[in-house]
Amino acid sequence: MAETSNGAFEPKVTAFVCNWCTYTGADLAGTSRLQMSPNVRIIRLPCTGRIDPLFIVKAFERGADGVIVSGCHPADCHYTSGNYHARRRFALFLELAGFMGIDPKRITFSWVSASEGGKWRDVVNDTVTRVRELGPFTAYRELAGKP
Amino acid sequence: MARIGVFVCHCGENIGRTVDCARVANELRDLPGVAHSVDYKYMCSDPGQSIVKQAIREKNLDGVIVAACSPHMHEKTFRRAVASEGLNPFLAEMANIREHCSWIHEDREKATDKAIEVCRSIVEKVKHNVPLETIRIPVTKRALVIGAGIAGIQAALDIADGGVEVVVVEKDPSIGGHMSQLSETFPTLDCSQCILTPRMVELYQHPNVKLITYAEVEEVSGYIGNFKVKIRQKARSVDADKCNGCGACAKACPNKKVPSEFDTGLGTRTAIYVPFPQAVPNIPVIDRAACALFRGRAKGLKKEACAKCREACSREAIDYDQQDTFIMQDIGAIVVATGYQLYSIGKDQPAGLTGYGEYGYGTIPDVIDGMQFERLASASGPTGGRIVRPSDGKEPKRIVFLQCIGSRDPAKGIEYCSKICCMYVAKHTMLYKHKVHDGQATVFYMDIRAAGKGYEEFTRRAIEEDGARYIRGRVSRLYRDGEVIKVQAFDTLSGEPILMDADMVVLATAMRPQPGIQLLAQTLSASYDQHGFFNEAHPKLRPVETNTAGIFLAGACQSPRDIPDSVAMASATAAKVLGMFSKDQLEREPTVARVDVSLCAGCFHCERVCPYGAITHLEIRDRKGNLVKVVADVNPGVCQGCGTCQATCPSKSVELSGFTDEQIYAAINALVL
Amino acid sequence: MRPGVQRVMKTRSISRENLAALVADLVKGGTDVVAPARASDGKVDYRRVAKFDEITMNGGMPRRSLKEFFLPPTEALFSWKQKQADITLEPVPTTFGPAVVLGARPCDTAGVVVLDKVMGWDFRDELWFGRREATTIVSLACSGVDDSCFCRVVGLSPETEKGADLVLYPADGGFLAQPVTEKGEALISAHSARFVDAPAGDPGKATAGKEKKATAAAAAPATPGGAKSETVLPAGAKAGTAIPAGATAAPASVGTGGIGGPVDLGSVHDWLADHFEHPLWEAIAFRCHGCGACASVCPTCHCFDIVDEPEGVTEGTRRRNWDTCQEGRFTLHASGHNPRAQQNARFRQRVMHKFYIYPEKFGETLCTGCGRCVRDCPGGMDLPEIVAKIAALATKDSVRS
Amino acid sequence: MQELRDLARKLLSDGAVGVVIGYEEGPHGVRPAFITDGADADKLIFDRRCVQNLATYLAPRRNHLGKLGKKALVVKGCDARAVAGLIRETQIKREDVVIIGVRCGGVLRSDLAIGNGGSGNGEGGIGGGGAGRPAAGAVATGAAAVALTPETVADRCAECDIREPHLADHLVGELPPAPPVSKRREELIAKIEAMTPGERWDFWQQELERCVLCHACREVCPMCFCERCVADKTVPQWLESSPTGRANFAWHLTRALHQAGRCCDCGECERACPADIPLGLLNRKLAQVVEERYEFRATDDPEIPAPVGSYKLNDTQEFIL
Amino acid sequence: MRIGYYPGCSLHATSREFDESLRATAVALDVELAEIDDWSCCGATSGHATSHLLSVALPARNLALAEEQGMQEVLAPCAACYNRLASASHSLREDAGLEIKIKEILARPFANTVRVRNVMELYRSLIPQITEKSAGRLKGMKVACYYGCLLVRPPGVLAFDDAEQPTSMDEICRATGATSVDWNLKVECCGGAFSLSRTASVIRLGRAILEDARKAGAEALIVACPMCHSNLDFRQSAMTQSGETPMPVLFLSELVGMGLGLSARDMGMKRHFVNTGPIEKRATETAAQVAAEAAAKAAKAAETAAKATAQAGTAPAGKGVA
Repeated sequence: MAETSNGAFEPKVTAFVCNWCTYTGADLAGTSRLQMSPNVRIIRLPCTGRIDPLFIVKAFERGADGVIVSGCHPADCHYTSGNYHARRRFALFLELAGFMGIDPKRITFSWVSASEGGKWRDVVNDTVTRVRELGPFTAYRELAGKP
Repeated sequence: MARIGVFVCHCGENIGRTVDCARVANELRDLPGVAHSVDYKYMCSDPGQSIVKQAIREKNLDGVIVAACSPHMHEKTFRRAVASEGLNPFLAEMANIREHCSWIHEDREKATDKAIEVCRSIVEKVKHNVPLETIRIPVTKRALVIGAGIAGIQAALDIADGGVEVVVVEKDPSIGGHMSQLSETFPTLDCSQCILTPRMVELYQHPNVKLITYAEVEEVSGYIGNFKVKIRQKARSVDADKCNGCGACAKACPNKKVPSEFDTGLGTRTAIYVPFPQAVPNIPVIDRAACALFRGRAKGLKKEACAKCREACSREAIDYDQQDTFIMQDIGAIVVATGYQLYSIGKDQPAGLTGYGEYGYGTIPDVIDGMQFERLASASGPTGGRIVRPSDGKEPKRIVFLQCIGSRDPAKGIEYCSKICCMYVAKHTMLYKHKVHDGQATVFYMDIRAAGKGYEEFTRRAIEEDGARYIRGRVSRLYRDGEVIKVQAFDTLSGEPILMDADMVVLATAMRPQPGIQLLAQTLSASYDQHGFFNEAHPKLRPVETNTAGIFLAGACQSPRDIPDSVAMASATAAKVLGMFSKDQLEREPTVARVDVSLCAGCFHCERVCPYGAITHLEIRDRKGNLVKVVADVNPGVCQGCGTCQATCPSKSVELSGFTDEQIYAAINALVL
Repeated sequence: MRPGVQRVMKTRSISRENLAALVADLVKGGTDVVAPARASDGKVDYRRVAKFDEITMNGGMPRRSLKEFFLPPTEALFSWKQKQADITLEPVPTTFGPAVVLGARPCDTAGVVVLDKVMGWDFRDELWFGRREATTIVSLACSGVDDSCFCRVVGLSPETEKGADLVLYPADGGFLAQPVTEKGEALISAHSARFVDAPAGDPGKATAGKEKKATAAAAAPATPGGAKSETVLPAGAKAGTAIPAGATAAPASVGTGGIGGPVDLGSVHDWLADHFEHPLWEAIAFRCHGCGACASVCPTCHCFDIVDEPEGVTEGTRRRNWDTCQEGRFTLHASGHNPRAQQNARFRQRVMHKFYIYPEKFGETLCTGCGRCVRDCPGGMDLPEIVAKIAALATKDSVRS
Repeated sequence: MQELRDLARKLLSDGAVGVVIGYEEGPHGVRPAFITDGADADKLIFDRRCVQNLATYLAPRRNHLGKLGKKALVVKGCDARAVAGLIRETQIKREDVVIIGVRCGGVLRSDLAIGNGGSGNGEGGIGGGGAGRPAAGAVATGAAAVALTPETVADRCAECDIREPHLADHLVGELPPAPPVSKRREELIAKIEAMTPGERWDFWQQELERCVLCHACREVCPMCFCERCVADKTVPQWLESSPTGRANFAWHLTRALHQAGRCCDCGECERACPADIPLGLLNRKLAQVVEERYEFRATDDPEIPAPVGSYKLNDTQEFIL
Repeated sequence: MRIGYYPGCSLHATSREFDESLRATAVALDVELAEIDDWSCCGATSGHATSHLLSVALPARNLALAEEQGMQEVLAPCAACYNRLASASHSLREDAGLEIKIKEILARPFANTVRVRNVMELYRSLIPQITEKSAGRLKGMKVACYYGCLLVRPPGVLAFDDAEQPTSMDEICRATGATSVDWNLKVECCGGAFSLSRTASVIRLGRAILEDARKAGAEALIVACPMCHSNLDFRQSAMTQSGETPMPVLFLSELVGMGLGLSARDMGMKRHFVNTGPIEKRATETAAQVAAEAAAKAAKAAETAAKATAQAGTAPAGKGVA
């Protein structure tokens, strides 16, 4: 979480994206000068298959209010099947995290292809808006001090 | 402590307009491990690169981050620059503050804050970067081509002409494949055998080609550049070295009623046979299932039930006791060119396919498929090129062609378009008209797909010059009414039901993958689609490669292909193979996974998720040689660096170089607060 | 802390109502009150309470021992901040606000005093003693819990006052209160209105039974300056404490852990000294999972691990966390070598430390017989059974020699 | 029971195995038995108190059991799923263990089945068993007599579909009637699912605050077989080792996630937990998800592939934008 | 054997003879038909054309009733009923969302456990009994088995027989001794649905069917669908040109009944429009011939046996030829 000078809540969102589709899609959003919320920080991985639920946990531990995970659409994976494995992994993660009390609205999973700069902007803006409505994830941050 | 250099680029105004580059450089300077931090107008320019190089020299940097555009743009540029100073290029990374920051934000303060945070994240990652060395793999410069139809022949000849040894394995007694069965070819109507047989002979005689017919690939191990291939040479029962191809054996064979595969059952052959007169090699083989001697042996007869062929052979080439043998070959690259089989409308179908009960499940003798028509029309065919009905030998005056049989119909199990049928049906109507001048050909079609050079013109000719009657509609039923075949259909253009009489019906049945192809794919660790066709690595950009490095695809094993397509693919694979063989060692990006064998518990989840089959099993033994455990190991020649293994590994005992857990952890850790 | 010389202090009594009022007084006065109370899942833990109603007096054995109030499962030692090469350390406070533990099990209070030895030996653990000094421990004499209890096996008893500043004994309508230390006496005098002097009794017949039971309720409301009588503890009372008149002792069968009674800890100690290698150790731990659940519930296991937990890039905290010798990584060297590579060696260490090494070094057995390790072991390991087995081996050896 | 003892005796005297791992009467209740001598085979028992999953003794890290020689293992249907899991994940070879399957009619809740059911339970006083719990002494010796009712039966028996472990080399006993079904766990899961995210968070924080990261849940788990658990990985340290609320949350999330499609639902983690954290709820929740989404149920067939590590093209993805 | 019975509207109205003959054969074959209590429309008429949900809900109600009444299997003789019930059951199995909706609509417990059967499935399972009890009574009678469209399609849903080349009815007919002829239009559409709206088309389609059957030498057309029957029986005069012999159209149950020797009256065959007198007569003839042949065979056997005994000289007393 960060607060601007006027004290309004500014969500921090960490994004884990694959190199081939979503990162490139985000590049395209840049070259297309699509304006979007500056609250998202991207970490580039080769493939969604490389993205571990531990990354998401760590991001929350470090104070993220929201997380985005994004990669190639089904059938588009640069490595054929990394995104299919990721899909199962994140389905399980989301169900469990939700069961344990993390609001699923704080986590966005999306398929954004290299040509979908516009979709990437929407994913970013929607996630930031959603997380802004939920407020800062103080519950998680407070865990650090307990006991 | 690390000595990282940070170089912030303004990219002219592109970054500098929105991001306060000087502030970025200043704030980064306070970070532990940052030894140098500057900003500059154009980092990628020569003077910009010089700034980086000079700093590496003077400040003794052990890591570099360039905060500029997307790594897709200039990562290679800066890694080259870094390497020129003797620093390992993989110690340099880029922070994307242009596409992902300055271009998409307007608020200068927020954009600058974001740029600082992104840079800090990359700095922390780079602290954990380690020097990586390009992986070099030795290459065995010998190619294997599986299948010797037109695609395999073309691939093998192109590779052999490039000066490289080629081993060609063909499962049938002769090379030539389906093309050797065809009469004429579209869109030129040139004689198939006339263009094919010279290529067959050329292959046979090529000094760089080792041709192994009547053989199958049994096992493949190893990886790109270093495959070990085990080939089963099936027993011909004829000593190929002694045989001179005189044909006396076949003449002597008493069993002359074996349906000929080459003639699609319309003609016969003997039990010892060469498939067709122009076969290469011209060495007969005994069909043990049809041979009296072997049938006798199978029943347990001690005495030889027949030995007529051996008696007839002046070269003593017949060897009834010949066994299957195995040939081992070291291979660097493999071209798969196994071709296709035709869909059969019969009742016995693999799972998912249904057959055509409405066309009598193949029990109506004068309902034939396209390949049978080819044999009837072929001058070397069983009828000498006369088109007649198989039932009574009469010339059909009313012939009906049905397109899309087995294809483009999910209800029948195949959604895909078989691609070549529109063209060969048009060809068939022309061949028919040229031979039966007073006959009428009628074609039932769904669409006419004649995309290809000269293809549309060709179908127009069939309709306009040779009078083929094209009716758009599916045939719902074929049944016998005395000597005629009733064709019950619906004309979807006029909206009228049709019931017409035909003397003969030809079904344009779909191309399907060869039987047993899945097994071969598994042997090769290559993937295949739901229909059993081999999968290409990328449908657009890597159409002749598989996901398994070093294995390439030519022809109809990948999807339905006509001859020009197959030949083009074959030459493309040859270019790939020759390109690969042009170097003594293969070079690969070092971003591959590595297993910490001391921690691996051997659950092999990594193996299950690896798209490339790069995970192998490694036995760990103690000093006395006792097996301690079996763990996973990554073959760096095969790994493509997706990292799915690492995310899957429950204990994180496998690490993807360049994206290790430490690097990602550091990158996340540096973000947010 | 228990002074070397046993003081004779006056027994008082306190009604339940007054005890409740005492708790309210303490909380109101800013003293933390820790007592057995029910957790969200209904089980009993030592917890910080706000009022007497929350307390489950004599409600069975709390899930974990008292040690975590002096040695928490995790505690910060200091934190740091870094800017370039400059590192600033920020210490943690070592003084603590006052606290009273109420209704502690005698086996748990004994554990605390056993641990004082190791905590104050070569290096005085400021955090431990900071909390110790700020805390007054009021124990409740035990009438027994179950057949896993084995305090008598290790030479203690359900009434042991070891480690307590003040011991409560159940009595009709309330409790007899026997101060043991100055701290205990100080607690009474600070809240003297809540206590009355206990009626006189015959200490020699203290264990006789119900007819002698004092009626604390009858003594209430407290009448300061009421009848005074001194309870003189019999001379020579050592580990097995003499209990005040009017209190009931637990039957002799309580606290014998299913093995019938005390063992000769001296001969166990001596046998262990000579038998680091013995076939017993080969077979002892097949069923042990090495999970260390025993250590986390044990009142005397005190091993800890010190780790740095970074908070981002430039900050972090050094913490110490409970650890256990039962886990394989406890002794894993950086080289990959592990001197205790197998579970039997790890379990031997547990027995050795409790019954040989610690007694050798500090003169105290590192076990108070609370029985939690027996109750909570998923593998069915049974410490009293094993101690008895060793005692039997020791006897056999001494007979042979 | 005699059948079991005779079989164990025969296996030992024939030299077919070096040890039979089963159940025996311990001083404080039923516990795992390691019978190495045929003469001791009569110590073996099996009844509804035998809740422990002995498959955990097969994991390769139980290196000190190696000297006992080849193992024979007494398994219930639920335990057989763990054996199958270990085979599926190449931790053991099928031929390395002799499986003695016992036909099972359900087991008791572990707090009723074994000894004193853990500390923190009692009401005080000798033999004064607490509510819903027989007297301590009685538990140790007489729990076999505690009838199986929906209140006393173990949660996992509600999901039991392997009352006869077909993986077994030898099957002993008669098939008892099916156990009564406890709905406790499913109802609790449904109750949690009906909560808001905030309420769920609070529910779990109340439970997890007791955790001291002792990792007993991991050590007893037959399917936690990693040589080095990710929680013990220090470079980097994804999972902090200090038992703060943050580390506890991360650990329990990760542990359950690593068990998805792998957990055999034997309940050992929950039983071993000295803080009585209801870990079974997390495991069961994921088992429900895996079954709903990927049609996989923990099974005693080692040939059926695990759902994690495989995929289908049409896997559900309603949660992905 | 007991099986649930869903007669549907046709078997209570236009095709009563189907119901009567089916019940008569059931008695003869020892099958108890338990009619579903309170059954309602299967939705085959306008139902499935107007609302998909309704087209599933209507059959689901009947299946739920059957389930409630303890039935594992339900016989739906009418091809349309069969098609609806089986399709609905299939859709519910495949579509969990639909299942939830339907359960809501039904407001009664429903587990979709009942298997829907048609007459072919029933008789096919009874072929041994039919063979035994008919003793080849219809030997020599040539019949054409006409399946129509609804019984065997769509193939994925109604998978009891091949959709294009079905054989189950032929097997049943052969069990009575009759010969089922090989002909082409077994599964052609008779136009039943358009019987009233496009009569001309129906007559063209029906005529083609009758003609092909006749050409194959059939003496009767066998059907298992009330619509096919009413179409081909009621409209046959319009489908037949002068000089052509009318083709009796029999329900499969009627043929089986004739094979079992049941009377035409008991099976309600008098309701047919095409006179069934000749085929009944034909059945009597074949039965007589079969009986005669059997008698002759038995006589011969007895003679041989007698000879044998005579030769042995130990003729048993009191054992004559019946």
